[in-house]
Amino acid sequence: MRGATRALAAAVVLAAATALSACERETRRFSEQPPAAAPVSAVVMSDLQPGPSTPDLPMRSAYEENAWAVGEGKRLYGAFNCSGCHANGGGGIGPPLMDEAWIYGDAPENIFATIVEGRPNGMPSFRGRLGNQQVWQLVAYVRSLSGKVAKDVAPGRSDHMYVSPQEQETRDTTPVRSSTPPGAVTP
Amino acid sequence: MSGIQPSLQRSTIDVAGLPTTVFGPRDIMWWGTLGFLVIEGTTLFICVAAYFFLWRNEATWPPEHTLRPSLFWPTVHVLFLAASNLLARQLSKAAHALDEHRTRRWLLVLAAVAAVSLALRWQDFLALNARWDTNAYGSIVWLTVGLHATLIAAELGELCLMYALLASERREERHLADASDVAFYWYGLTLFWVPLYVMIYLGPRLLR
Amino acid sequence: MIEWSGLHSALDPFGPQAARVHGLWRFLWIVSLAVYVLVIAALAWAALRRRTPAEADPTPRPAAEVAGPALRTTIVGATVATVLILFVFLVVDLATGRPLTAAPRGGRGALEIEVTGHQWWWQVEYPSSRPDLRVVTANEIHVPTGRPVVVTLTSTDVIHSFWPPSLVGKRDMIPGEKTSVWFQADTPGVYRGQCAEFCGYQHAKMAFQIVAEPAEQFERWMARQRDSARTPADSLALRGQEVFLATSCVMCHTVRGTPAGSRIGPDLTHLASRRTIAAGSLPNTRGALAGWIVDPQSIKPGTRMPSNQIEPDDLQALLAYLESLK
Amino acid sequence: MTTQAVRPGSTATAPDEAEVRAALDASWGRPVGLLGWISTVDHKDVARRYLVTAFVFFILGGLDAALMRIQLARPENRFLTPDQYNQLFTVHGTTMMFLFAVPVMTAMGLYFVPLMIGARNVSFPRLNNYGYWVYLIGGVLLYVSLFVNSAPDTGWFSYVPLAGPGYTPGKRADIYAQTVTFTEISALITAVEIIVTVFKHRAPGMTLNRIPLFVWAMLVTSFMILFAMPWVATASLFLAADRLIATHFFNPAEGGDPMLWQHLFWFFGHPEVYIIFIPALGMISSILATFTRREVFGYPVMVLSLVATGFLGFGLWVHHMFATGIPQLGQSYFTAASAMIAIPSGVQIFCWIATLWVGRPRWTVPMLYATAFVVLFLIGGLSGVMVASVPFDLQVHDTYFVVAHLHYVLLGGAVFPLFGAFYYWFPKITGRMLDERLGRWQFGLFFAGVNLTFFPMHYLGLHGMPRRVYTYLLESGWGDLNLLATAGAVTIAASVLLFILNVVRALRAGPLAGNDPWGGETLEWLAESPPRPYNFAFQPVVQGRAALWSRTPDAPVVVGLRTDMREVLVTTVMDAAPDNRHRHPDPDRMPFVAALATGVLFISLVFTPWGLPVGALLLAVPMILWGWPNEEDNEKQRRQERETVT
Repeated sequence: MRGATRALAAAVVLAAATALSACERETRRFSEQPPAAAPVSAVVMSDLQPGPSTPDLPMRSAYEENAWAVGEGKRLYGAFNCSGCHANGGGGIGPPLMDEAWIYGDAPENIFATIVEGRPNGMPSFRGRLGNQQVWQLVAYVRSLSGKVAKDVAPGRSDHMYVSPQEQETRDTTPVRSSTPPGAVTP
Repeated sequence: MSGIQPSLQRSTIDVAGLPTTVFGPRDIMWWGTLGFLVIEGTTLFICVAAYFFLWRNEATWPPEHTLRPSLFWPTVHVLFLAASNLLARQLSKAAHALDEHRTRRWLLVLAAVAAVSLALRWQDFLALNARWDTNAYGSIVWLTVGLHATLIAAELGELCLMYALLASERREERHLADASDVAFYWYGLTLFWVPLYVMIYLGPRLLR
Repeated sequence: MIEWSGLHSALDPFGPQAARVHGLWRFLWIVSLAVYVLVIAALAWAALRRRTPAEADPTPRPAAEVAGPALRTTIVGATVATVLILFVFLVVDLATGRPLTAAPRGGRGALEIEVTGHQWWWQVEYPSSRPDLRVVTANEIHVPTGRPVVVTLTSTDVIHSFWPPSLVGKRDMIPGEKTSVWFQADTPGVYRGQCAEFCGYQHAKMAFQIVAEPAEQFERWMARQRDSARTPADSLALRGQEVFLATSCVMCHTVRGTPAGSRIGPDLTHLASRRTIAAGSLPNTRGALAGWIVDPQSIKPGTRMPSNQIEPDDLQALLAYLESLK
Repeated sequence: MTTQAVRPGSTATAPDEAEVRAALDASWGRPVGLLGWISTVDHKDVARRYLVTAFVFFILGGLDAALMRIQLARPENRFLTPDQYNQLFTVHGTTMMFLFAVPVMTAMGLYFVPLMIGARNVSFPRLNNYGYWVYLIGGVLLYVSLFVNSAPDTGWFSYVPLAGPGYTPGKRADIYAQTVTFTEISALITAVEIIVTVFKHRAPGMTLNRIPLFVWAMLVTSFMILFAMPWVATASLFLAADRLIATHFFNPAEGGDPMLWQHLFWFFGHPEVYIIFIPALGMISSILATFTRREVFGYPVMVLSLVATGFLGFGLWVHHMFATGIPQLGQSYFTAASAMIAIPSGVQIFCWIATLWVGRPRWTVPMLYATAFVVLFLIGGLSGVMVASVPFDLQVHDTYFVVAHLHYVLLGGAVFPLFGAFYYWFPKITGRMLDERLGRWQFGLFFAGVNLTFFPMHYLGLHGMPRRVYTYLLESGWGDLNLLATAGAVTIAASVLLFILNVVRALRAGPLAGNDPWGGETLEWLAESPPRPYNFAFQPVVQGRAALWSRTPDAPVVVGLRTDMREVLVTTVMDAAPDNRHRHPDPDRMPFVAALATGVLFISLVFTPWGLPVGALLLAVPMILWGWPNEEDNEKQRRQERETVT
């Protein structure tokens, strides 16, 4: 009797936990300014600060727990031809996005800045061309390429030719700061 | 119209003399086993249908840049499974003869066969030469082989359970009928694999 | 009442295809009604008829024992009648179906159009061997009256279905496959079509229009569509063009004759010549266009067009530009 | 060996009934408490749970529909977002097909087939219990997902690529796939139960040509389930694999094919309609016979029609796919096959009308429902013949015309007979009578509501309103008829409320029914109301087709089965001659535990492929304990319980 009750309780708790995690994962936010929508100004371009140094507050991308937003990021990644340089994460003209090496940082705000501001050696600036929501969707997707979002949020395979394992399967790796953009190593 | 009022005076059919251990279609467990074989057979048939449906989409089979499946280990396995039916037959005979000792022995033998078959199944997967996520061809052959593997695994569990039961104090004569149904299931299991083997491993060679 | 969105009913046929089906429908309807009335009358009679005391005997018995041979004959007769009616149905069905699926008469003279389904709009292309004669537009299909039109259908994402009920029945648009359908519009007019295969959030607002017009008018339309967009003359529209090219518009839309060349969203080269926007969801008016640009997500939640924050002055300029794209 | 063992006993050998009953009560009783409750092996307990659960899902599915009808009452309504609407229509369809219609029909079979054939129980009672819990887990999964905004939103048909990984991110479609898996497992189990029970447990004398029509219907249905359900189970397995482990079954870029899903789905999906509809035909035959006092006209023809419908049901699947561009020859074949299935349906209707003609009808509520079946189903059947025509179908496919058609078929053809069956068999299940006057009101409201809701939809469809739209433009002119349909939905809701009221009142204070309130034809009316766990103190011997009506006062009964433990009689397949005695399982908790493990297995498969090995290991434990005989322990426990009581 007690065993059964306990098993039942465990099942209920398990179900409830799964259910609660589902709330955020499955929401479809078609139109909103994400909570961290004005961080362009928050991207620090200089190390110099007046007064005592402020501690680094790690920023969480608004959409890394939302499967639909990551999926939209994947769609935009294809639509805006990010794959033209980065391929499906494996890199080409631009650096790969699914490995542990990050030139300008792997934090969401770094990737946000990279997309909005552009980077030397070929990464164009998308300032003004993309809404903040779209950029944050792209950020979430780019991070999913190197396994930085939960498996149940990361996209599955797309209806295209097989090129690389689906994003759900990529493992998170400890990011390494890579100093030289591959594009810079030109003969 | 109300219920019967049985009294000492009513006529009866006395079934007390009927047997309690019967084999084959007389036994309800046999019918249950048959039912599950039908369900599993239908499922595997659907895999076959899907295999040929997907074949239509491709100019070559297997599709370009995909190796043909290897033959050696799968052929060994299918012959092994086909031959194992002789052992299953012995199990069935022993059970029919109500010989507990021999039934136990053949259960153990068949369990060993199932274990070996699972090991060979690993080779079957390797012999496919395609991953499930490379293309639709890889997906369907992997899934078909995988589905059949789950049947072998379940049957291995069943064989061990039957052996343990017949070796325990809880054994009764009627459990021998269940043991013969295990052999019956084995026939079906191996019977399914032969056409699947032909389709998966020989198909790309036979029908080009 | 259908005002700006066009005729949209299988019961208002305006072409040979839809007309045949309409004829078939009338046949089916009348036969079905007759069968229905007969069966229900038999049922009512069987239920309510007056019974002799012998017939009303409450002792349970097999029905066949009570029934005379006439009843059995009636059932056999009714079954035979059912079979015959179904046979006639099959013949009529085939007689209607064959000419519908057969290639259009005057095969070579048919106009060819390629329609591609997207979530949630229609790309329309008039192919030509000469690239400069190709026409690409969206959500509005112009056809000449009295001439067969063959539409080749496909999809880039999920399954959609092409269906202008007043002209022809539907045909699915399946990614990775090409299907086709042909129709002919006999009378000039605007015929509405709608996606008929569930395709996601905005399946409900994925419509298109077929504008049938006399051949001359159609050719004039084609000629205009082949042109690139003219650089606007007035300064407001010129500034609008700058806004267009500097903001997110350019990420998805093409305006031929400008650097904007993305194929993600509908081609806007001749947007102002279209009757509707947002895949047949809104009339193409200045107010609707402004609302659509600023807040598409409240008009079609889930649509691929993002909301845009544009300064009021820029918006006015952009609208002026878009309205100049005749 | 068989025949000699059966002794047609003399007239003096029957044991005392009271003694037998006392012994059977002791050996067939259910353990007390919650653990006893979950461990039941009584087919009536399991079937009752199925019925109540399926009815709850009917109400939930109805509420989904009500919300949709509110949204559609006005053009451009903003009551629901498209996201919510898509979840609701998907859950509505999935609920009604997988969680209501099939389980409720098979549950009626699980309850009444053993009673009607004079058996003590179904063949594999523990498996039966397992099937129920698996079904419950599947249903709860779907509704939990709805309440946390994660419900599937790609339709009950879940077409790829929309439901594939590329266009439905997250876990919504995976939940659909696993809900389907749960309900298919349960349906397949029920099918095996019913088939083996009918084949091997019929009372002596119930030869093939004496099997009641309802039992025939359930038998045909079970065979259809056996051959149809694996298709959707496999399809959903493919879908889940595409989404979880990146297989390419439906990816056209890698040799997959979206059409593969459609073929697999509809090869199940069309027989599914007949799986729901055929049991309803059996119910009508039962009701009609009882209330006209006549055995249904043309028994062999009725049986053949059921079997023919079962076969033909498998040959029609492509008529759901005419718009995809099937070759002309194929189309003609499927049109002909679709038209042909009207013949057996027609023949059965003719036979019923003939039965009514020669009968002495009593217009009780079950009879009203049975008659309304003809009135409504005929509309659905005729529009069904219409949509079998390819050119016509291309106009109305995926429009509200088809919505109207399918609701006339499923409500008129299945739910009306089902309500009739509820009224008819409620006294048997509960021992109390439902109120006739309330029943008539309920019938009237339901009849009016269904017509009000669905008849206008024919017209809407012909005027171009597609299905599965969350709204429509003001210009479309579809507003008024949609408003009318919404009013009809309110009427249906009122009717269902009235039914609940009737049931609650009857359960509290309904008049007692007695064994046989209607003067029924078949053996279930011989048992007590509600029947004891062993159904019959002495298994009856069947002397004619109408088992009760042909029963002579001195009809023999079966004696000689053990009463100190559970033992059932097994008979031969064709002649139902006594063949052997089978040790029947005792109540067991393991099916419940195994169902929980199955739940863990498939629900974790939504999230990770590791769910398979982990779940399988979890499942192995209860399965082994299930296979281990526990009769002796039970015997000991029962003795202890008895001692503590006395």
